[in-house]
Amino acid sequence: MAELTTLREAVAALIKDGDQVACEGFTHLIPHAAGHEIARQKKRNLSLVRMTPDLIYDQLIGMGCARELTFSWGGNPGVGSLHRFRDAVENGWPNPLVIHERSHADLANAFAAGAAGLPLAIMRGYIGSDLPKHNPQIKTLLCPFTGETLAAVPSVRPDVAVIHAQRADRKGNVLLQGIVGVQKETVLASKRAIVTVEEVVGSLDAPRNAVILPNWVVSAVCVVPRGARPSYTEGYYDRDNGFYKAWDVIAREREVFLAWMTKHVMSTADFADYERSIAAEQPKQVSHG
Amino acid sequence: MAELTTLREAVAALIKDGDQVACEGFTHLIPHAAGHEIARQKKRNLSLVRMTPDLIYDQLIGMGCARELTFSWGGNPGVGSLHRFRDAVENGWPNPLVIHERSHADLANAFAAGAAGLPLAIMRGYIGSDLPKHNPQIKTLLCPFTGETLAAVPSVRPDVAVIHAQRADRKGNVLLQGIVGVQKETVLASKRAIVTVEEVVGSLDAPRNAVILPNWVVSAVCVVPRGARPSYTEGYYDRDNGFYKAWDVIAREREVFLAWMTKHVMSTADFADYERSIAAEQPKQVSHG
Amino acid sequence: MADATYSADEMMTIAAARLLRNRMVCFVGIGLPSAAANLARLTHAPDIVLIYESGTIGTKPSVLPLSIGDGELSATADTVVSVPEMFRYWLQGGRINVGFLGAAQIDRFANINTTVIGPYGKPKVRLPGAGGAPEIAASAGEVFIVLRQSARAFVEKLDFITSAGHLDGGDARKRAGFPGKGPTVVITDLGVLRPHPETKEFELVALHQGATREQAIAATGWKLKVADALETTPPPTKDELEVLRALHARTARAHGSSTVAA
Amino acid sequence: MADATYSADEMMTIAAARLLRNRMVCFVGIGLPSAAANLARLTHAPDIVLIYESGTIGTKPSVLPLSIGDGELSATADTVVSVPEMFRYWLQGGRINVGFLGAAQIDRFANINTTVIGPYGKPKVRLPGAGGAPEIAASAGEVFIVLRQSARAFVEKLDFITSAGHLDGGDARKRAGFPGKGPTVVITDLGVLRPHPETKEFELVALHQGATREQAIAATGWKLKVADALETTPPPTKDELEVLRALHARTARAHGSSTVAA
Repeated sequence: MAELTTLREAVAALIKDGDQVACEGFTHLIPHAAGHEIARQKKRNLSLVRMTPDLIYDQLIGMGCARELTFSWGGNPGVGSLHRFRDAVENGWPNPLVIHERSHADLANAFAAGAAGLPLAIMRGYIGSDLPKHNPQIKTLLCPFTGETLAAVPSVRPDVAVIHAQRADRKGNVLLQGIVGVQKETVLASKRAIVTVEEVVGSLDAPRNAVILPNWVVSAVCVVPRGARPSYTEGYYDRDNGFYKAWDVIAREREVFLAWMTKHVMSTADFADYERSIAAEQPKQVSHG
Repeated sequence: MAELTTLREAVAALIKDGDQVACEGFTHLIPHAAGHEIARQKKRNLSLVRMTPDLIYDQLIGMGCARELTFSWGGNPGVGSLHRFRDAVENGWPNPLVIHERSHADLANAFAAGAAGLPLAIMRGYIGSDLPKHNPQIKTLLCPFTGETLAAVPSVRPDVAVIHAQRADRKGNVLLQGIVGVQKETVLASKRAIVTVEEVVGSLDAPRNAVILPNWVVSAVCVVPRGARPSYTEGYYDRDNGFYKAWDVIAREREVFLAWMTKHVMSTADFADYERSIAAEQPKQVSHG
Repeated sequence: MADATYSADEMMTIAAARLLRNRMVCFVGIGLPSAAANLARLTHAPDIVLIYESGTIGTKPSVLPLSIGDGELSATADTVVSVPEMFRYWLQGGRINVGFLGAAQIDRFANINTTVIGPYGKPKVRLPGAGGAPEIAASAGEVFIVLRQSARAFVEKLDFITSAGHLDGGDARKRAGFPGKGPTVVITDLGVLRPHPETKEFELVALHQGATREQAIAATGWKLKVADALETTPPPTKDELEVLRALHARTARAHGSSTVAA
Repeated sequence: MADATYSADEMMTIAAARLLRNRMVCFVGIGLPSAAANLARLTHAPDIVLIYESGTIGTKPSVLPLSIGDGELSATADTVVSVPEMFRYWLQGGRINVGFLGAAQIDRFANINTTVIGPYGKPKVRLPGAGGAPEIAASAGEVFIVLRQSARAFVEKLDFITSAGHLDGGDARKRAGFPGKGPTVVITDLGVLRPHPETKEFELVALHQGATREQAIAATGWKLKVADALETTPPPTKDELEVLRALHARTARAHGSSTVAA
């Protein structure tokens, strides 16, 4: 049953060192504030899962929170590379990172299978691709009806799901709208779930068939306005494309990255404090307003 | 690409004798008008698929349209038996009916697998049940990751899907709201799709993430007001529970059934004509107004 | 305290409702289970989460649905999902605490038949079939079954196992790999049956006030075992009866007649 | 008729756009494919159905998205579905006519590498990885590929096949059981390549005006075959250029700078 709590309390109580954690959000609704809090609390040895590691995992990987990463596309969307991700894979900095690489279709199916309580998903996938040669978890099955060879992949069933959503009601029921990605599946596939929201309202007033997570599948709801920034929340604020570009510069060198994270994330109390910090520092370059 | 056409033209053009046809709608939005038209055009040798045969298939089975039936629950909801279905299974009247019996979870998965272009679905199902002994299509698979034995069932990929929906726009895009059952899956699993709607509007004005079928996955859109009756269409009219009870009397005896179908369905031109016919006949008993 | 004039059906529904606890997530079958589950919601379990296989989650109907997909279920739900999602994410996904089922026939291990009387290929009576029950019986945390007790319904041997209870008893269910515990209670118009901890054979553990051990034995097609410490179900309270009768009265007004049709 | 002053990138985008037909259902990759697909929609193919893997179906963005899930895609879509549904029902379900992809590297059979340069376990360059491409390449009716031509991108041998084209050529694709036809065209800043009907090796079949056969050969890491009847791409029309430039200008204003980042 969802508890309304602070993000600091939720991360402290629900994420343990060594957990498998899936912070999801497909371009839209990426839970950046929660990512910061995981870094701030120096969680270690995490097994991170996410279709698109994006800036949120570039930060966690660079801060040494992760021992392994399951992913399907590791770039800075529309900009280029994720430098911290690359540095970990290419040079093992700050620590070696075991990668489990899959495709979007695979991971989307794997989250759905996890939500469905199944140990595997089947799909028509990876035909002719080299990925199965390097990921022994990608197997095949013969269809007993047609004889077709299909890919069989393990479902994903994280310890903790972390997502951001538009809003919750006072009982902790959560509404997601717009590009909803695999977040519902991620929450339902996971043992525990942290949801940050823009606001808590008296009634969701959701249209019929909207994407809703009832409070009894959510562990904690935390109000964090703008908590998806630099990603966006439909109906609240736009994607901060400038920040994605600026990140390319920040993350390129280890020292610059560490200094930036130390100053703006590790030394701030929470996301509001972080926002003040970067607003004061780089009023032009990082248009985070 | 959806054509706006009459139901008579759509059924004539898109359903052939011998086709596998799935008229779907889970209690809500059952396409009764389309069912009538299939009977009226004396389609024969159909392989019918539907989770809950309900009155719509009781009528088609009793009129001799079906050679086989795939289903998972064959009763008159809240009332009792489907007498025409039982007569066909127990006595082979009006013709023998081959049944392929499955569970709800199986057929729901099978439609979803069909929509996903897969030959099979896997599920945790039928454990300890006698159904697999009588349906050789229900097989098992070993999970290559956990060794768990799971049920493997063939996907359903009908020739024709038939559904009813609230409305379409002028381009033929279709909106469904409320209890949406397996209709989206049925349409996407099928080669062709007929959709009857309450009305055509200038714009769907659908909320984000509503259940929408784009016009390019629909073959024909036909305006048939009240076309789900005695089922219901959320936002338009309620379920005619009285008719479901009256059907128990109408369908119990072959002669009564045939006389009723002949008078009200086979001898009427379309659904509006049918409505006039039963309104004139039984203003009290069948409260179809 | 207790109302002296109530029917055996009312007692059965009330006894079943009492077993549901607040905040439970309950996958509800139509008919008797639905009446009991909504009675629980309207009395001691206001935050119980009721789910119907039509995709309606957290529904709070003011009248009992005649079908599993009445508009009332959709209109009062927290969310409405597709039927594939319902069976995949919510039931098979392990989110259900209690599957609440009715049955046409059960045996001593609470296996359920809703398919055929007589041989499958040439049935004497063709029943509706499985619906959602086989997978509810497998995947729900536990299963409650409610049905009227009679020798025709409580049989020595089922012609067909549609939905598995404890199969042939003992640890058969565990060996078969079920995720859920299976049937933990059967509530009838005469009393309450629970499985023996070892054999899993269902035994009479409580009688409703007024019902007798002999009645229960006569209404059971197998040699019914009776617990040493046979309890008596407390009779309906005034509140329970009032709420149940008001629910049925609202339902009758809404549907035009009785809603607990077979 | 034609505007004499246009860039090779503009010609590439316009040549790619021309290959899309009205009412096609096109699964669009970000970057160059997205620019070409939207140019087609804004010129000769107003009813083309554009789908992005973020779940946006029938989207009509007025500016090019920087990411695969920009708000503009959602706000202008006919419908927005979940990502699992997108890959299951729409792509694997066989509803896509054309998968429109970019690439970091391709070989002569239009196999694509977007994973690593160098050995997988110790890469020289770690690229972003697969994304949706392996299954787009498998399940779309056919695949169009657009990328700038260079010896670094058009290589003799890929270090890694992320998404299969025609594998090692001939009927390899058919034997492997792909539902879709695979890559049928590669559009570059120099010209157009199509597979030989038998060998499936991609050959130069057209040069954009101003580009030379020698340039194309030099910008290809394998021994490029050139069709006997080498065509010349008609230069951009005034309308094509105007629409494309207006699209890029709107996009730059919306995003603050260039949108076709690597």
